[in-house]
Amino acid sequence: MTQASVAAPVIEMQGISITFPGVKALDGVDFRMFPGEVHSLMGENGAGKSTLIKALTGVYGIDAGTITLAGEQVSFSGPAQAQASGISTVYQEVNLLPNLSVAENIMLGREPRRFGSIDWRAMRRRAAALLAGLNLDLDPNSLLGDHSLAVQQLVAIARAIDVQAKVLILDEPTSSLDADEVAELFRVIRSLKEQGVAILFVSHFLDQVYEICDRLTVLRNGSLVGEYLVEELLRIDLVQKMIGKELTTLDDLEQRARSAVVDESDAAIFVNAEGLGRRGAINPADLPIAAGEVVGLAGLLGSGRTELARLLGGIDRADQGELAIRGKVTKLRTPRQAISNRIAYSSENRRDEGVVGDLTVRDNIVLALQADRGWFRPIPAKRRDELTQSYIQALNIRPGNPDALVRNLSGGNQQKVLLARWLAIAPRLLILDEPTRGIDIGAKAEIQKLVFNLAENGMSVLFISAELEEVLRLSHRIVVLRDRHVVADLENDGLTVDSLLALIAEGSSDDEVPDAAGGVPIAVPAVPSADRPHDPAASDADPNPTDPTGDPR
Amino acid sequence: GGDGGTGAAEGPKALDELVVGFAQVGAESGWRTANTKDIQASFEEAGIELKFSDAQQKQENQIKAIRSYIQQGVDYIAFSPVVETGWDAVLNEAKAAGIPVVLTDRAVDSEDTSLYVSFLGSDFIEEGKKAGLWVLDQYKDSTEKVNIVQLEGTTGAAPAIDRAEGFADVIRQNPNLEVVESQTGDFTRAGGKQVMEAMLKSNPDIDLVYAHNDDMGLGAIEAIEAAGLVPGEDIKIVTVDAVKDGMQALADGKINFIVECSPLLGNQLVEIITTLNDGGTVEPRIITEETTFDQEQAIEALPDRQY
Amino acid sequence: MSALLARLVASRLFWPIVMLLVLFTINLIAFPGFFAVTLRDGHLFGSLIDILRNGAPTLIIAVGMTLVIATRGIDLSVGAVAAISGAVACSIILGSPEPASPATVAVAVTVALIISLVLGMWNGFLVAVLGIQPIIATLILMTAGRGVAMLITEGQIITVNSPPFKALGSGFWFGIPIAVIIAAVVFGIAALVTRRTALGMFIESVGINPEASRQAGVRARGLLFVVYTFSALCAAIAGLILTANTAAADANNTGLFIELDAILAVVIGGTSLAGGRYSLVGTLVGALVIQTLVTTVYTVGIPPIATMVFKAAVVTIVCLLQSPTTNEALGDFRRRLAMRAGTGVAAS
Amino acid sequence: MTKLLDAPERPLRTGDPNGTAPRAGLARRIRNLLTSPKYGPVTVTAVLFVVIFIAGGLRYRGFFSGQVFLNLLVDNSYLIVLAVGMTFVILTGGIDLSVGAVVALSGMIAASLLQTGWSPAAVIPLILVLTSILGLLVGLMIHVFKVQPFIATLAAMFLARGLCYVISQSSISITDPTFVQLAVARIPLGGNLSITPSVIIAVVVVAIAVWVLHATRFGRTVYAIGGGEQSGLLMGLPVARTKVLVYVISGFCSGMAGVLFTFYTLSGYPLTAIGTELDAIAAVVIGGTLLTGGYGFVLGSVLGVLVLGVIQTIITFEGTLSSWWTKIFIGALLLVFIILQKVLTSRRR
Ligand SMILES: Nc1ncnc2c1ncn2[C@@H]1O[C@H](COP(=O)(O)OP(=O)(O)OP(=O)(O)O)[C@@H](O)[C@H]1O
Ligand SMILES: Nc1ncnc2c1ncn2[C@@H]1O[C@H](COP(=O)(O)OP(=O)(O)OP(=O)(O)O)[C@@H](O)[C@H]1O
Ligand SMILES: [Mg+2]
Ligand SMILES: [Mg+2]
Repeated sequence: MTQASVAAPVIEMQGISITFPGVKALDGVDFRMFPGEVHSLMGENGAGKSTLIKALTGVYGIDAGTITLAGEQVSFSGPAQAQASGISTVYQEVNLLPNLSVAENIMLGREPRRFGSIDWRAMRRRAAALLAGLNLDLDPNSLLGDHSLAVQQLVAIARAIDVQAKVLILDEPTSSLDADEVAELFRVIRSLKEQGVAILFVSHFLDQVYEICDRLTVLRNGSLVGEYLVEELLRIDLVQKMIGKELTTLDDLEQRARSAVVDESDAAIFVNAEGLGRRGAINPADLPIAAGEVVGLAGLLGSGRTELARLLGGIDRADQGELAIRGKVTKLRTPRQAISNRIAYSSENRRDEGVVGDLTVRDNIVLALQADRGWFRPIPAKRRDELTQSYIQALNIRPGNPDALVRNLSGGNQQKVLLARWLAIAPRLLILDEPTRGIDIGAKAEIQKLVFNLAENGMSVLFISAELEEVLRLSHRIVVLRDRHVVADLENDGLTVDSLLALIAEGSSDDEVPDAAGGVPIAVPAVPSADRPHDPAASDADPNPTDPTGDPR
Repeated sequence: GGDGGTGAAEGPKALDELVVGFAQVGAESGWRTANTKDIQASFEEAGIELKFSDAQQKQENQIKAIRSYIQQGVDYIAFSPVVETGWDAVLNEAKAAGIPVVLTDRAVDSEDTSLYVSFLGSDFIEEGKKAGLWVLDQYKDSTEKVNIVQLEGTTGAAPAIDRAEGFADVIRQNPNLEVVESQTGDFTRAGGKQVMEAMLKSNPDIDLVYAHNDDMGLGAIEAIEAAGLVPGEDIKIVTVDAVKDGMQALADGKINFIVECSPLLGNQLVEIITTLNDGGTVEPRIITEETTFDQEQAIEALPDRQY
Repeated sequence: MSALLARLVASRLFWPIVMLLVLFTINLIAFPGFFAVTLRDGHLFGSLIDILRNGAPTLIIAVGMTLVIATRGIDLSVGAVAAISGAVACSIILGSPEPASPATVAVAVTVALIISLVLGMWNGFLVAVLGIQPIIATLILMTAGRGVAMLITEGQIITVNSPPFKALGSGFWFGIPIAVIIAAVVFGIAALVTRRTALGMFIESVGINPEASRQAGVRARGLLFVVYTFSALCAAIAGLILTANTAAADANNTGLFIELDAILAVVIGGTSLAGGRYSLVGTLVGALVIQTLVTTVYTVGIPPIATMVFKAAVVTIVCLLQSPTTNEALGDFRRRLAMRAGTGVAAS
Repeated sequence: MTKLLDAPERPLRTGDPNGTAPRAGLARRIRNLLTSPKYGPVTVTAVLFVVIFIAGGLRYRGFFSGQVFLNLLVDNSYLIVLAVGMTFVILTGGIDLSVGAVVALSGMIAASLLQTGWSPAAVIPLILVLTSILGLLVGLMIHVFKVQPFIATLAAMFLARGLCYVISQSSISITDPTFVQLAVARIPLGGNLSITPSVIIAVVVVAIAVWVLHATRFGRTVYAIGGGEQSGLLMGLPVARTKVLVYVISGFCSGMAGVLFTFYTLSGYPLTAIGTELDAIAAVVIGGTLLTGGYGFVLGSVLGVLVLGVIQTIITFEGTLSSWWTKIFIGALLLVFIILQKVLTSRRR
């Protein structure tokens, strides 16, 4: 063992068990953390990571086991108590208050006071300083709800690091963050670590775990697999321990993606946005997407990726430009219209705009399909069950009970249910806004494979992810946004993360022009599609694939 | 009230220059609506401007309205108080502003009787007594026990309390007469029907129903008929009010006796106000002219019944 | 056997049903003939029948209310709509030369129902299109609607002499009160239409997460329109029954405070006011509890002053028993029961 | 990845989504104010109130006077206090239907105790304590047993109303000199204008409420619960205590309003203040507080009360509306208000 184990652990949990109706979420799990270390909790979706954290901070009562904090046995009745004892937590779903200002969200519960009244000026000053510490230039007076999910995540982090805590817990804090923000966060984490804070960092990004963590604990199916030093554990072994079998799909996928650049033609263009924009949200943008093409959207946080995607998905109405679907100019006024044009938009905000928490897995999966059919033509019960079952298997949704309420699923599994809903309508264009957010590595590979297979079967995909590697791996073409402008439209041919990053961040330093082939930044218009080679197969593809899942197995 | 009161200090005004503010309880029953209509019509006929406001059964609204009349500088204020109590403050304001007040239909319990000049309305206890007297007379030869059920008005309302009291006072004279059950029917037909239904179940042997208003009596008729009995014969019915529907039922023999409680106060009110305007005095208590009806009288009165 | 009992205890309807039985027992003690149902003149008679008949309007309104509440809404205007429909029907019947002809009654009922559709669409418009909060949107019609009803009757009680109309409230059909048949039909249609089609799922989905539902292509707006319109229609039907019951339209009192009873019925039946999952059967039980309560008060001769307290007690008891906190405390007991039966409690 | 760590500092553009220029035009600033979920509705209400008041002044003789405005306060001081309590509850996303009945109950308690010779100095605190305890019970029922606020407070409403009848079935006069004095006393403001002691009490209550909501942790927690109870809980805020306390405050305010109401009517009457809870809710909503909680101001609710008051004043000044037209008119004015508020503030997104 290393020098860290010489010191006494600041947190020690032993034999923790928690049972939910029908699910044994944790089964005799041991867990410990030392001062001054960054510890990672690893495991697939639904392995019990968030549950363990909530057990520690008193959100859930434990059925069995003991928790000691700095040598003393504790039993918190709620997060407030845990916080008072020096455990500061950012929970998985961003849990902040959209109706209050950014400053308040950071300082709530420990507002500076003068003469018994809250000192608003001091509070704003303090909040601004904290945000600056994360290199976030944000008006502390603005309403939190006006900001994108990523910013909210950063605000939650700012709130957590403000407390002089012994233990800092971050449950998937980076799921919506860009590389830059992650870097900022890591800088902060390192400095906290030096001050002796124990940090628990949960993430499905192996790179990040390997970059920042000293030690990790692996959970599988609510049981402890083991505790390891990061530097002694190979990635491949880690993955194996998490999923309990070997994973090969990713490399395989990468090979195929690189080799199979889709050929397009005008005839096969499925949707074509020309000058599509919405005042105050996204500037007019051109975006052609061919059938069978995977287009990646890259950009910084707040660059307008989501806004553009929402216009294509009919969530917001465009007030400029036009959109042609299969060559026919169409105005999308409602999501419903988009759906009947076989365009599906899967929101990045799965809790508020995605899943319907109190409905069952089955109802959630068939919801969009049923909505498209109208209420008076119900899907026969048998077909509904088949559909649900097939997606539960295809996406490995756990627990695999169609009658479970989605609210009770783990974050990653909720995301899969959402994905299943959209696949069920057999879309011609699937817009995935951060679909792999909070998804474990195995499932991520499955989803990527799925996207790939679907594209091969003629479905177009617009793919948005904060993880550039993923965008690069999947996309045939990458569209770069900056400040709500489309600034480049590139074939994914020889692009690398670095060259893409340079493109994205351009404007702050002009001399770092990317050198990648085809990566020359183009002012606004897209690459003329006529230049692309023609692929007859794409236009011949069945316009209405009956099995949209493309059978990923 | 007090010394009878005199009109506005400046001497008589022309009638078309007078402004009278009237704060009505609300429009909670047909009786009340008839009352409102009659008052409005009488003032129109007399050529006096009437400011009318509906308090929707809320005392606070009525106080607000009276206060607003004071603010508007009307010459007289008339109102039917929602409830007896709690008028001293606002009536004092009216007095301070020199505006005479007339009460209609319902009294206030103010000790300071100088706060209003007159109270015009029925005597509810007397109504109860009239009903009781008829019952007493009907069963004067009866040796058996007479089971009476009472359908009360809204709990706590002055007419409900007084009509019960007057009735009880009178029937006490004959020990055979007994009120076996008494339950509120809220002055409504539906309430009367539902209460009567239940009473018929738990008291199989009812001889007479005394309802505090016609509407509850009409509801009771429905319930009695539904139970396969004949109202007016198997079970006798006495009610108060004499609205048109009640009179019709009386004429048809379904109700046996009705004590009148007239809503037609308009002319008497106008009279009070013109008297005051001319500098005259009025009685502090003016009782509405009222009568009682049995079947023949009802048939006779029905054709020119206005409400 | 005990497994069955355990399942029953776990059901949301357990406590409301227990409460209903308790009320029945109280009645039985006060009035031994309580359960007797006799056939008289080919009609069913008895306290239970009375409860069903008098409870029919509340049940009908509660059915509409259930769907409104499931979408996270509330409809305070039902009482006013009931008054309007009664007023419209009665004034048409009164104004016609042949008040006793079934055709007149049919016209009157149809017009009343059509007007209620308009009123419901008005509520739907305020809620769905203008996005006004349901409690306020329907408060407007609650206030103004009663005014409209009084405008129609000019504040008087309109009595009609029309046997076919009266039959709606106090008539019988094959021995069963017509009001009960109407309630059963409304209930059946609502259950069938929402559960046999996808409507129920959409309603719940919109109630749970409106934005997610919109993005999934559910036409939330249209749905709200339908639900509020249906609620108004239910209110109008109830209004007709209430009016027919006494053969008189009383704009002031028809359906007064019935919205509270309907909401109580819905909640006692286990549907959350926060929207989402609903249970029509629960609403049925809830409505029966309320009506039995009222009947009990009359039958047992509980002094009217105590009625309110009595109602408060029943509501409180049912809600406390249904509460998750109580459930947890009872969890142990239930687990032991299940264990003895040798089968685990199925996850619910 | 590592290369990124020393990437140049890059200020993020995440501030105002409209990219407000340093000197935004007046029109834009007005639009931003109106469309803010926080300030929009209350601004619109204020403007509409002024418009209505001026319109009334133009139409009716004697309307446009200071005393007519002050009478709005005099006549509605109890409603203002009620609305204050209701604002707390609604801000947390709850609702309190019991307030009207509690007002009646307070009046009954006051009247009956004063009748038996209790001193006002004992009666008033007793009422405030009792109604606060009732609020506490309701709060516990809502928090511990997860009973929905609508139902818990409905039960409390029935209970309070029932207790009124238990105390007495008819109205009881108050003749206690202190109460009478407080009821008839007028505080001159000069120039023929005057207010009552009740107005002062109401204003004090409002001032304290504004301070509590704006400048104390408790107040901010109230907003937090409205924004998301679960989030507040996970942020470590004292959700349980705050949620219960909010109903205690509402109970206290109802008791206080009940006392003011007895000053107003000098009597206790079991049937009084029926439906007043709806007036209070309407005032709060008109004042710009969202029923779902999280947004709103106490001063907005005061404005809401004034709006309801001015609607009523207009109706009495009109003086020709029959009972039913009165109802229709109130409904219509409410509608106009809500719709204007909605239309003016709905340019967002
Ligand atoms: N409130 C709840 N009720 C019932 N089951 C629950 C509840 N919360 C979690 N579970 C179940 O417990 C298990 C563990 O969930 P948890 O959220 O801890 O997973 P996780 O490891 O954090 O996964 P992810 O990576 O997807 O966030 C899952 O099977 C989940 O369905
Ligand atoms: N609800 C909102 N109201 C106003 N502005 C918003 C809202 N949501 C986002 N914005 C702003 O719109 C801009 C574009 O945001 P968008 O969500 O499209 O960014 P993105 O590129 O998808 O990045 P990410 O999703 O990573 O935040 C940002 O400046 C953001 O702050
Ligand atoms: Mg998790
Ligand atoms: Mg985004």
